[in-house]
Amino acid sequence: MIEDSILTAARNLDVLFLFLGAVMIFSMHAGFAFLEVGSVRRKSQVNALNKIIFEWATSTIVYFVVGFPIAYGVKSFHFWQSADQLMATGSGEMMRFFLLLGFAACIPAIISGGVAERAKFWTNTLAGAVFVGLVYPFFEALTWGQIPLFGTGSWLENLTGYAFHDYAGSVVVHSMGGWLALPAVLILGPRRKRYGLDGTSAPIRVSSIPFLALGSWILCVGWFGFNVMSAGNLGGMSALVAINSLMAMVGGILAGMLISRNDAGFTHNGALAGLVAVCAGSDLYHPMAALFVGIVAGAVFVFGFHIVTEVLKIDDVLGVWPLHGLCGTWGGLAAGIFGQKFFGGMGGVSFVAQLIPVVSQILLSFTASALVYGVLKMTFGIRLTEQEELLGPDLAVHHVESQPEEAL
Amino acid sequence: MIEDSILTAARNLDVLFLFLGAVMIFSMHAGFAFLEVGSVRRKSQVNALNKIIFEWATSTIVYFVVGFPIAYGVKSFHFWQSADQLMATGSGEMMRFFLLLGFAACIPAIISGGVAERAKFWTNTLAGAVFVGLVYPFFEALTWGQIPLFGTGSWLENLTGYAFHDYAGSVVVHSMGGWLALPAVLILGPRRKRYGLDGTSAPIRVSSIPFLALGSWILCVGWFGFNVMSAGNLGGMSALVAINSLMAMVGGILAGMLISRNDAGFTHNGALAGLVAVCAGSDLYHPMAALFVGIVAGAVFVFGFHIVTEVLKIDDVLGVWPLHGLCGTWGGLAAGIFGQKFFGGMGGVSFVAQLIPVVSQILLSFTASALVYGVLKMTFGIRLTEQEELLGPDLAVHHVESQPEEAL
Amino acid sequence: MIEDSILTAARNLDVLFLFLGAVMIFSMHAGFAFLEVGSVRRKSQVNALNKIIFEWATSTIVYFVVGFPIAYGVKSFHFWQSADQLMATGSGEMMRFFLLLGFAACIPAIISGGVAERAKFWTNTLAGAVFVGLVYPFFEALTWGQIPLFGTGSWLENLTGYAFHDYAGSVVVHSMGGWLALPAVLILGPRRKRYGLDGTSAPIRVSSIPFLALGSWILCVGWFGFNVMSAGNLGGMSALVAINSLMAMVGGILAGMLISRNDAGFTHNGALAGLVAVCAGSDLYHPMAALFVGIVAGAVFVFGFHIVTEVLKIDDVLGVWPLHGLCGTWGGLAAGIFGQKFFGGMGGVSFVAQLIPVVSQILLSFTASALVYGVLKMTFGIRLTEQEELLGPDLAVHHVESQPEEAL
Amino acid sequence: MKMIEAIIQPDCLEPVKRELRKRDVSKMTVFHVKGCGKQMGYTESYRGQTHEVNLMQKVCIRVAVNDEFVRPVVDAIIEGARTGEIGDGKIFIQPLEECIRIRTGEEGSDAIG
Amino acid sequence: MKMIEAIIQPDCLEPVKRELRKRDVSKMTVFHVKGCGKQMGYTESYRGQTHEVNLMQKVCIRVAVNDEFVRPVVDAIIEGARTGEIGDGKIFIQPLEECIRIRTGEEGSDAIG
Amino acid sequence: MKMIEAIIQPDCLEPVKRELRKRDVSKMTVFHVKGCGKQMGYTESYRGQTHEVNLMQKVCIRVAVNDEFVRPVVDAIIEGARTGEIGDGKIFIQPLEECIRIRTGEEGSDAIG
Ligand SMILES: Nc1ncnc2c1ncn2[C@@H]1O[C@H](COP(=O)(O)OP(=O)(O)O)[C@@H](O)[C@H]1O
Ligand SMILES: Nc1ncnc2c1ncn2[C@@H]1O[C@H](COP(=O)(O)OP(=O)(O)O)[C@@H](O)[C@H]1O
Ligand SMILES: Nc1ncnc2c1ncn2[C@@H]1O[C@H](COP(=O)(O)OP(=O)(O)O)[C@@H](O)[C@H]1O
Repeated sequence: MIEDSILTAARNLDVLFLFLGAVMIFSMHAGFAFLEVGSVRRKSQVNALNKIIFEWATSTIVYFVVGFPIAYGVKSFHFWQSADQLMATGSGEMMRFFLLLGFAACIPAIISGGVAERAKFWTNTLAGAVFVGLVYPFFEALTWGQIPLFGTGSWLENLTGYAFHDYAGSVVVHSMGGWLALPAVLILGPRRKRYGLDGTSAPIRVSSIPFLALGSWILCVGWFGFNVMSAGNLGGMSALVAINSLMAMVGGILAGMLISRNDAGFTHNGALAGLVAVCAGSDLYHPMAALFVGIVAGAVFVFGFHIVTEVLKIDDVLGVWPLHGLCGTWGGLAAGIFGQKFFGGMGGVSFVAQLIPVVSQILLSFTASALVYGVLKMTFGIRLTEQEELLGPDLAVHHVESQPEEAL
Repeated sequence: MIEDSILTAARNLDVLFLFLGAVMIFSMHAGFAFLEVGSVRRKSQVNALNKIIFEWATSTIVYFVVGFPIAYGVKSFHFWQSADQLMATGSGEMMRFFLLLGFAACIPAIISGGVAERAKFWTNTLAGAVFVGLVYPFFEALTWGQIPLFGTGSWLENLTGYAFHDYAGSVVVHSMGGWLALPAVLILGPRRKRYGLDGTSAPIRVSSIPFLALGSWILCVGWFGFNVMSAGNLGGMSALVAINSLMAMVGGILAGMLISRNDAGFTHNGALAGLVAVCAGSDLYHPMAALFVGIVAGAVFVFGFHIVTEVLKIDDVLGVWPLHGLCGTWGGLAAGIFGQKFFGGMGGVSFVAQLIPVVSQILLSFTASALVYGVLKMTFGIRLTEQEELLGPDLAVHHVESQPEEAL
Repeated sequence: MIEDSILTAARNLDVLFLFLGAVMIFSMHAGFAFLEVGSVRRKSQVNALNKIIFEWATSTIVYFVVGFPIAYGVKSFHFWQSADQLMATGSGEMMRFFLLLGFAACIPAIISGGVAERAKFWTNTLAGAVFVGLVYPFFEALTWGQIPLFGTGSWLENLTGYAFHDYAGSVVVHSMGGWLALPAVLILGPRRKRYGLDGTSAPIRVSSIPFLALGSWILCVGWFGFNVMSAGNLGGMSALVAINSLMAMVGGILAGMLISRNDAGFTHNGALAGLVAVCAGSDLYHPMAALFVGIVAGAVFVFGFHIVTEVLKIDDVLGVWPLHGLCGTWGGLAAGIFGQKFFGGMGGVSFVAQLIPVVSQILLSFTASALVYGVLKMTFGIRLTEQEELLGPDLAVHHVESQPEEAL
Repeated sequence: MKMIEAIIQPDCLEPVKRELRKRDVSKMTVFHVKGCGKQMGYTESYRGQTHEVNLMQKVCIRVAVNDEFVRPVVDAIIEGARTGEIGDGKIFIQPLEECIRIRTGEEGSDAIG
Repeated sequence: MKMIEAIIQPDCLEPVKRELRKRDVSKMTVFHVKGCGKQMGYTESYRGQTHEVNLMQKVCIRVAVNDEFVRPVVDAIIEGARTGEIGDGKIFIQPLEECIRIRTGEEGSDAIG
Repeated sequence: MKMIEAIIQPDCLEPVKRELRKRDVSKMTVFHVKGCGKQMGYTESYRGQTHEVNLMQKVCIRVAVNDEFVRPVVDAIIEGARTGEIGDGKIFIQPLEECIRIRTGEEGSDAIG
């Protein structure tokens, strides 16, 4: 009897644990929203807000109906079961859905920052839904889910002796988000007047550092839920994950600030770069290694952003490809290096077992996005008209300015 | 011994559980504040902020001294006990007080949005205190507390076979808040120049969509504590509540956005409409039913707001009557419909057992508020002078503008 | 076996408990940032943001490498252990580090508000690092750590019969922060034109009440983690701490609002004053005593701020000395009074056992800060040039305005 | 040509625009200003420190017109902005020597409309 | 009648208002502007991209006066706004042909005060 | 002396400043305005209530110059601000009777530069 009640309590605790993680991750989406609000022009702020909240809604529906079943099958949690059946068998599973939805919904939230200020609202939402419903869950299934290609007990583990290790989604979530964004940004083209006809770069100033910083802070705080609650249950919780997340974030801040010589945008995004990179191996690293991984991520972001927007002249507004794509990729590979015992890590990883899935993911994401955005471009169109862009998406699409009272 | 330590641990866990809920609900009040900051004119922003934080303070005192005892009696928790007695017997009870205070304090926070920009600060605070101290706890006592009228083992249960089911306060908190606000808004009358003498409507533009959205996000995140921690203890926690809250919120977002054709105000308030409506039956619905309840709530809000402010010409600034009053009422009734097994729900509810308390609450709230605001109007006055309103409550009452540095 | 799994579960729960506290305290630093953003001029907003996040990063490194070992020794947690050793023995200890880092990092965050708008970025960061690495941990060691001077089983306990009681750091954290800030503010001198040559006071208007209020709300919410999770483990958690924190906060709000006649700055800082003061004895007071402690703290802040900035003509921008220094000191002493059984408290404290450490801390902090800022002034310089200050630190140091798009 | 400048209550911008449109004037430049006139100011205080503030929120409209349009524009502004209360504002008329349309380079009366 | 316009340092608005009041001038219109003059600008950079910015925050005061008030107003502004440092600003005086009080319809010198 | 005022597209401020600098004009005052001209407005709606808005974001540049500088300044503005699209804006030239440098008290043409 007492054993029973202990078991129930343990189950409840796991549900609570997942719940706290799910809510923390949900809160991060407010962070995505404000990071974008601050990083775009004032005429695109409402668009950022509406986009993030609405894509959360569409992601919920799509991931519930299609995505989650693709990734994990329909064994324990079908939505055609009645409520009492769901409660009887699927309590933990439902909460896990909520947590994992928070991951999945990052995909459109990441892309959003890249295509900001000029993408058509509805076709971009549609693209996001396709990714959350099909592309992301497919790779999720390969890594954490029901298709035994990269995860524990998979083909890769048989091949290399080690499964692909992506504890909290450097690759599955962030790298994928970034690499899905890249083709979108390329196909859309830069914002009006972002680059001159002669190729000169005319940077567009952001609207608000405080909102940008608010977004970054919300993301940083929620991220601890993202990483630590990735354990999936209280028993699996690891203090190391928390400390390593902290260290990598700190590394990203230091690098972002110092390399950019006090740039507020790079500093606050540097924190995120560190966190993106640490996800994969946060349960493996020695804290000092995590710090290093974060520092490198901060540097990757600063230089990456410069190269992307100034050298390659790709108008990735928030720098989501360097931030999530490159730092996520770096994080996936870093787990295979600094996760090794040689670097004071926990071991159980190999570089090759990281490299193969990382590269596969890049190919998959790039192709899928090129396809989806390509088709959408040819059919409905993916870009606001010149006139709409000039007016700004806030007025053109949402019929309101971000500070309506100020309008004369 | 081990059993003892397990029991202690379980008790501690319940206290932690309540604590997390209490803090999440407390944080929602920041959400109320910023929702109002964004939805009023700039000259009323400071007033919104001061009002919400100060009414939290007065609510704490009043609910501690009068309200909580009215609702739940003074058995386990008197404030004239010494600290060690409180600790010995009332640990859980104290934390429950904190959580339930968060509910109670929603009442003035809801009203605040309706009477914004023109209500006298002090008389409005006084009215709020009366509601938190007497009116709300009375209905709370009927439903969850010591007066056996609607709750488990009550007259109503004897009558209809089912107790009134209001899991997280669609009716007790939100509907009551909304219906208390309505007479206040009516008695106050519209803001200066809101409607022309000939009855034309001259909508007043809101100050800031980002602050409005920030408020909405804070509310949404905290709301998961509001609903899930309504369980009262870890053992009672239900994953279904979390998922249903999610689904209803999503339904509200979808409806708010699609019906209003991308209006940012309706979208971000739509999320809240869904959450208001789902509270009552969040532990009963099938997730798909919760989605539907949320969609309807979103629609109720959009159309309700239009009818109230444009057709009925009631200047309910934030639309708190449609948002909390109508959606709360809808939620109370919906629990009696979609909570049934027929709709895949958990059952144990009847429409009649919902209808009677819902209607009683409306009558109670409307009368109480008409009385309180009526008496206040005749005695101290409830409205700023014309000159004060023109200047704005920030300067007239709080002697400062929201951006003092900008002032010339 | 079952006992084992229970023990493991209990350990995990304690780690979770610390984690939740650590994250809540971490989130408070966003609160520090926005409180300062709102309370300075627009030309110093970016500086506030960069300062807080960067000092969090430097504090992490310094406290990890030097501070934490000074305070608690290197028994269970050395950073030269490998990750698996850390996991095996130091899981709880690592998380405790995260939580206590949140405390330590308050030191520069507090000072930041005093020296705002004119301190040199780099030397101020350096000073902060010295405090977090050496001064703070030293006093921490005396009170909670490895040097048996004030804590349980210490010289002081032998002397007076009671150990120094500072449950959540009114003295160790806040008073120290405030008293470290005072010499810095004095040595820096007031902002340009803050006081006329003839001694007239020309108050400088703050930029944004909404951001100030946002900062205050974030701090208030996180503070419940700060106080409640100071327990260190789930078993030690006390509902009384939560209620007393609530009550003192409410007291501070009431006093701040009523004494200042509706001043938004005093009201929102009053909440913080109450929370600063309650930390020390939050586990001891009767709720009504906590309310009183909070009311006094609110009053101390309002009058203290006036005296400091208007009478003594010390340009403490956010009033951190009255807020953290004076209210923290008051809190330390109040624990020795209202913690007594005579006032309905839990007892186990004496006024003398509070007074000695409180005074020692003041002497230590004041001297240390005078020394550090004195030396820095004579070497690298601690103040922006006149020209830089005129331009504002945002442009002079961080090369960007807080709303870059607005710049013409 | 004249440059007509009016300082009006923010609330009155809509009616003024409407009246102008009625008279076929649709070109104008508008911005927020603070004004100080007969209308009383107020006292501001923050953290116990008092400022006397006597600047009220106003809107400034500038319309460049050919001479024959001066009267209609002034009438339109008065029509739209007069509430009879203190603070209604002022209209200022200044000489305008030249007006050039940037897009085409047109000058003078042709450019104005 | 003249329209006097002064571009001054934001800090100097209070003293200028005080000096004007001393000379019985209390009507004015004020707004924020950015100015570029002898005063050096600064370099701004965000995410590694540099802008040269040479516009400093200034305040613009406009006072419409009858001719006999021109001197006192100019004096008041100089008194209040002169710090002797670069960036103190300029005063511009333009002709004003007509002034109308919207509330009463008064015109000319009567309307100005 | 003349006061030259130009209402231009916000995007064009940089090029205009560049052109002005080429012609040795570096003093100016700039502020945000909203303008309504040939350029179409748009419809705004919030919570179902529609406003017609026809004011577009513009920037106003004011440059006080001695007479011989009028042509170069006008040219510079046209050079920098002309895109050929509707909404490019206008230049207005008004007489300027006096200009005083606050710092030194200099008056007239000397003060302007
Ligand atoms: N002489 C003036 N010079 C500049 N602006 C003026 C002058 N007189 C009035 N104004 C502007 O007009 C606004 C309204 O003036 P006020 O005297 O309050 O209105 P009324 O004339 O209806 O009493 C003022 O706030 C100010 O901006
Ligand atoms: N010729 C001009 N045209 C327009 N505005 C001017 C002109 N000269 C100066 N200003 C305005 O006056 C402000 C102060 O001018 P500045 O030359 O810096 O001051 P000072 O004359 O004291 O050196 C400038 O920032 C600008 O706004
Ligand atoms: N008669 C006028 N009076 C005042 N401002 C004007 C006038 N005509 C144009 N403007 C200003 O110039 C801006 C551009 O005018 P617009 O007619 O749109 O450009 P274009 O002449 O190139 O078609 C307008 O938005 C307005 O601010």
